[in-house]
Amino acid sequence: MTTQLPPGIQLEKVDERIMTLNVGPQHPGSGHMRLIIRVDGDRIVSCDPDPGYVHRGEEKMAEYRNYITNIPHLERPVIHDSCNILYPYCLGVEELLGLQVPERAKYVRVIASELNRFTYTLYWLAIYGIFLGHSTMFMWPAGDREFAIDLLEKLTGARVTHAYFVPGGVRNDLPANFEDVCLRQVNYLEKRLKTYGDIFYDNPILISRTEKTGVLSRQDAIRLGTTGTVLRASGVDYDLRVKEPYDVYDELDVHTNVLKNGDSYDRSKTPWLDMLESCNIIRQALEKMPKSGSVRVKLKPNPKGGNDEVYKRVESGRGALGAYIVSRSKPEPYRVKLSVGSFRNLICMPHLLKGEKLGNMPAVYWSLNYWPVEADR
Amino acid sequence: MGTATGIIRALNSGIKHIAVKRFTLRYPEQKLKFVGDGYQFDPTSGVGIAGYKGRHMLFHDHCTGCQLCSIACEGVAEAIAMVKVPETWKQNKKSIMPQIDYGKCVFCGLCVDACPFYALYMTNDYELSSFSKEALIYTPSQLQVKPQVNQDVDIIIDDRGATHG
Amino acid sequence: MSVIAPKFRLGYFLKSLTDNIFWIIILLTLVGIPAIQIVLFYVDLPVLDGVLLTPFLAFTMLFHPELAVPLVKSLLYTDFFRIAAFPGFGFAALLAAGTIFIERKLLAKLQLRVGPFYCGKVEGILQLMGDGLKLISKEIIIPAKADKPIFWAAPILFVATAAAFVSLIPVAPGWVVADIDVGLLAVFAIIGFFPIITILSAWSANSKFPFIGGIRALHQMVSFEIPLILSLLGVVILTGTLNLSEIVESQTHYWFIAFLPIGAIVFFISMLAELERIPFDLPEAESEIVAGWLTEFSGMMYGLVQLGSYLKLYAFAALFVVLFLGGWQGPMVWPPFPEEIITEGIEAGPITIQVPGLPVTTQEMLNGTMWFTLKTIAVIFFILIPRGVFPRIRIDMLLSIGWNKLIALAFVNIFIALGLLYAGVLGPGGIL
Amino acid sequence: MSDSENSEQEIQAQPVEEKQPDLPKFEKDQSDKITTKFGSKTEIAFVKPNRIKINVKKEDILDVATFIRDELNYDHAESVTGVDFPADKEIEVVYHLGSYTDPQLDKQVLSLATRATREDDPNPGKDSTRLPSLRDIFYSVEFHERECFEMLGVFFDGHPDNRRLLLPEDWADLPPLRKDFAIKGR
Repeated sequence: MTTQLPPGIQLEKVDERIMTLNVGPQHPGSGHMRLIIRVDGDRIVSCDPDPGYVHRGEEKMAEYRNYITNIPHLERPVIHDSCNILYPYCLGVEELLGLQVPERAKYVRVIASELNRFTYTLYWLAIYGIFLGHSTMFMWPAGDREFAIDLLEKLTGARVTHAYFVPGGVRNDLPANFEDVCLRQVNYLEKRLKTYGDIFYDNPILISRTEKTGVLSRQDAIRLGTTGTVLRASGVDYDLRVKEPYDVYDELDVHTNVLKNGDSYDRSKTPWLDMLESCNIIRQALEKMPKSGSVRVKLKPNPKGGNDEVYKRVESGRGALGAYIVSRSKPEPYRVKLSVGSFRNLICMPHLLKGEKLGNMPAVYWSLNYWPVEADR
Repeated sequence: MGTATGIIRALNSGIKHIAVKRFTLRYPEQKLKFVGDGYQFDPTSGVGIAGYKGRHMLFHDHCTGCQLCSIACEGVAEAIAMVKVPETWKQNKKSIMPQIDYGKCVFCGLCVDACPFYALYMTNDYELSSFSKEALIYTPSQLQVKPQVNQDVDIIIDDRGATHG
Repeated sequence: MSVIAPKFRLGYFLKSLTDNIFWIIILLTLVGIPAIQIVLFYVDLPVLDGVLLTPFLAFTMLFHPELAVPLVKSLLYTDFFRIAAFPGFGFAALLAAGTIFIERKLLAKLQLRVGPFYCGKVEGILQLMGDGLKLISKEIIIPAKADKPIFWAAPILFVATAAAFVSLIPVAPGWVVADIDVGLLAVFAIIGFFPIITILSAWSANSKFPFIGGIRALHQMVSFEIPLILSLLGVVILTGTLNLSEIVESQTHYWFIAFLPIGAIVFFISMLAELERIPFDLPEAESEIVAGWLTEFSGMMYGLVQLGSYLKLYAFAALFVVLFLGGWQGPMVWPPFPEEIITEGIEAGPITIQVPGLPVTTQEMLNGTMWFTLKTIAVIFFILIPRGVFPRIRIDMLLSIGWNKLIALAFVNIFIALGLLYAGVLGPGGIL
Repeated sequence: MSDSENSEQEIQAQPVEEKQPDLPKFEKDQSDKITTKFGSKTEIAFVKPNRIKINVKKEDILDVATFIRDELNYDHAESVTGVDFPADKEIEVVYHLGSYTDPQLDKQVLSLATRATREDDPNPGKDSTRLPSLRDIFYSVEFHERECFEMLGVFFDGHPDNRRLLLPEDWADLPPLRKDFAIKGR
């Protein structure tokens, strides 16, 4: 009598050489997701990522909320990069409702999203450091992140869940002397970032641990549709802020950092170079920002989008983050799909970890700039 | 000899950082200063005023009991319930005012944006912990009290490093 | 009401004062004095001006200023004092405790954070006491199917071997617990014990993570013992003896680190591996196997293992100082003992106290101890820094460094030593 | 994104045959290449600055996709979205295709949409809502299609392992993103 297995669970043929390891959700070496790794001795034979432990059905819930109350809800997948995940949604809704965002609001958005790039990337770098056992590389980024968080707290009123971007602009204008405080702290943050080179990126032990591990060739990077720092580390020069400039990025000159050999070392370096680039962008935006003008367009009480759909993309901390919004002339969007960078980079995991040593698993896994909560949505 | 120079440079950078100032904010003694005294919203111009999104503050003399804040919160956290209030105000016929349950509130400030009568603002007070979930529910009379907070520490950056002073 | 101490009541203050005095007296009389009596019964007392001291006479002399010094001096040179206090366990435990605290504060400062801060009102001074009391009060949990006798014995064995290692180190001229001719060989023998004890404790805990940690510790320690021993051959070739005190004496004009830098580097790296310090701390890699072979230890067992590992750290640093940095050798900077105290005695107010038998210890001994401690603290500083600066090494890199890179360097070092010897620069017939 | 085109371009309510005269030129000839190649099989939903949407029947989506990848060198798929239309009893699956290699196509996103019939009591995998999988053409859609399968019940033929991805193993309820799967309390 064969017992009827619940759907989705199969019996596994036990092979004495291959051992199955659950680098599970609670494992100190993996985020909130499980990697079912089959190991032959020290070599990984196959890796099957099993995300979904923090799936909250964001897209289903988005269909029950109107365009404004979706804001604090849709930032939940990655709350410490909340401006960047709300950016495509706001751009899409603005195109649906035909709103003209004032010029100053666009500059404020650029500053807020670049500051958010700091908070996300420094948090990611801190975890990358502790995965490799480098406790200072956990403490320094976690400490330096406080500069960006302090600025965002002054700007948006909340440390992490800002809910600051709204269809039609931003929620409030810059506080009193925000410009020079921002300039001073961003300059100091840049000085701090430069010190990471000696202790982390030129550290021979780190280089030996991450170089030539998990090599993603240029063709594979394109074929697998990866995005963001993972793509730029494999030699593809593609940064949405330059290729498809949204808002005012065409008026700022953004330089994309591209590295060639696509191993975990380069994938750990590109976010760092991007952060150094963000410092310049913030400085330019602070200069070019029009000094006066409103930062938000007044919305009708219950705006209804037309019978239409829109797909907008933004360069977030983890790559191209797209929002596909279908509206059927009702206050609630008919369907919201967030195409997030982490989910697109997830495909690399089985591809890169096959044949890798078990000791390299944390270095390769976290170098893919993968945020489990965002991938599960 | 990349490794040797790399090791020496790393050691040198480590030792140099022993002289840099310590950056930790010693929370209970030092509290970070915020801009203004809380997030506010100006319904006429439709734009908020920058400020920290902490505990709400309700002005009983402006509130008309129109429930717009609790309708706004329905989509987000359902944290605002309208509650009978003993006082009688001429502009608040049903004399009902918002009661905020901080066990649910996510401090997004959409209720402040929704209030057309300058009645609901946010303050700098974020120390709302309590011993029971019921104590997290703030009645309108509790929300009326302006919290006095001594937050006076800011980030100081000088040549020997940044610290909270 | 006064501003400084708003709730001050004079009555309560006096009450607490008398309370404290009462308790001090009780403790002193009921516990302190009997303890000293018992010690005096066991210690073989000296013969002072013709008469063999009885414990009771010795006790009275202890508290009599003029007669105490000769007795103290005789106690100083007994073996019990050497083992328990100065060059042995007491001195090492003091330095080890200091290292634990300094490491936490240093690592914090290097990472721009504060480290222990609230314990002991001023910058966390009493943090160590706090940890100690906490560990003592915590319950010791024995895993269900653990091999109980070995599991109990492991931490005690660990501290014992660390203490044995400490006892071989010469701190000052003549001041060493066990001055044996084959000192260096005894050190290697004791170092050989550490992997066995690690495996014993890991195996007896009967759970997965400690077992993996134990195996990794075994790999690491065994593969790094060979370069450790080979790197010291250079020193032995040049000095010709294995006795640590003689090695230190032979370094009066020069230090071996000047002539055998490669040996020193190889020894330092393999020392980091033996101590499981950060670049090589695979046995307790937090992000892979929770806390390695320490996972199942709780309460005072964990405390003992921590004390043992920091004793080992002090002992290795001291060994490095003895072999490469010339132990207690150093310019005479300690001020000589003032003559007039010996002749006229000390004027304490109206009366002058004649104190025969001063000075208790010689000036060379104090100077030697000072130099030895300074050098050891410097070496400990350089052992602590890598923890804040380097990530962890992968297991296969670890073994490849251990087996081929370090052993090759150790051989190079031996050839250099032989070259120096036959060129007549150093060694028995050497010009230096 | 030039503002001039944006202002006077209005949304086409229904895919009317004659095109608006002032459609963005580059996207216009992109979509023309497809319609000339496939004629009636493909149908242009809309052409907006940097965005083209092509509706294709499920039978010939495979060769349209290979054509788009090889001739128009769109080289990767950004995302796969399932949208449930209970009104016309169909589930639309939209593939957003982008290009890294062709500098001209940097800004472009081509949405390739197909429709699968929708059943009222879905039995994921064994009922008629099936679509050919584009996994062999665009490798990146492997996990996206698995998510679309478990969220909407669209079975992708030819997909290497059509297992569940995000939802728990013992999820026996309706595929959650369908409109008739209502959230309790709403």
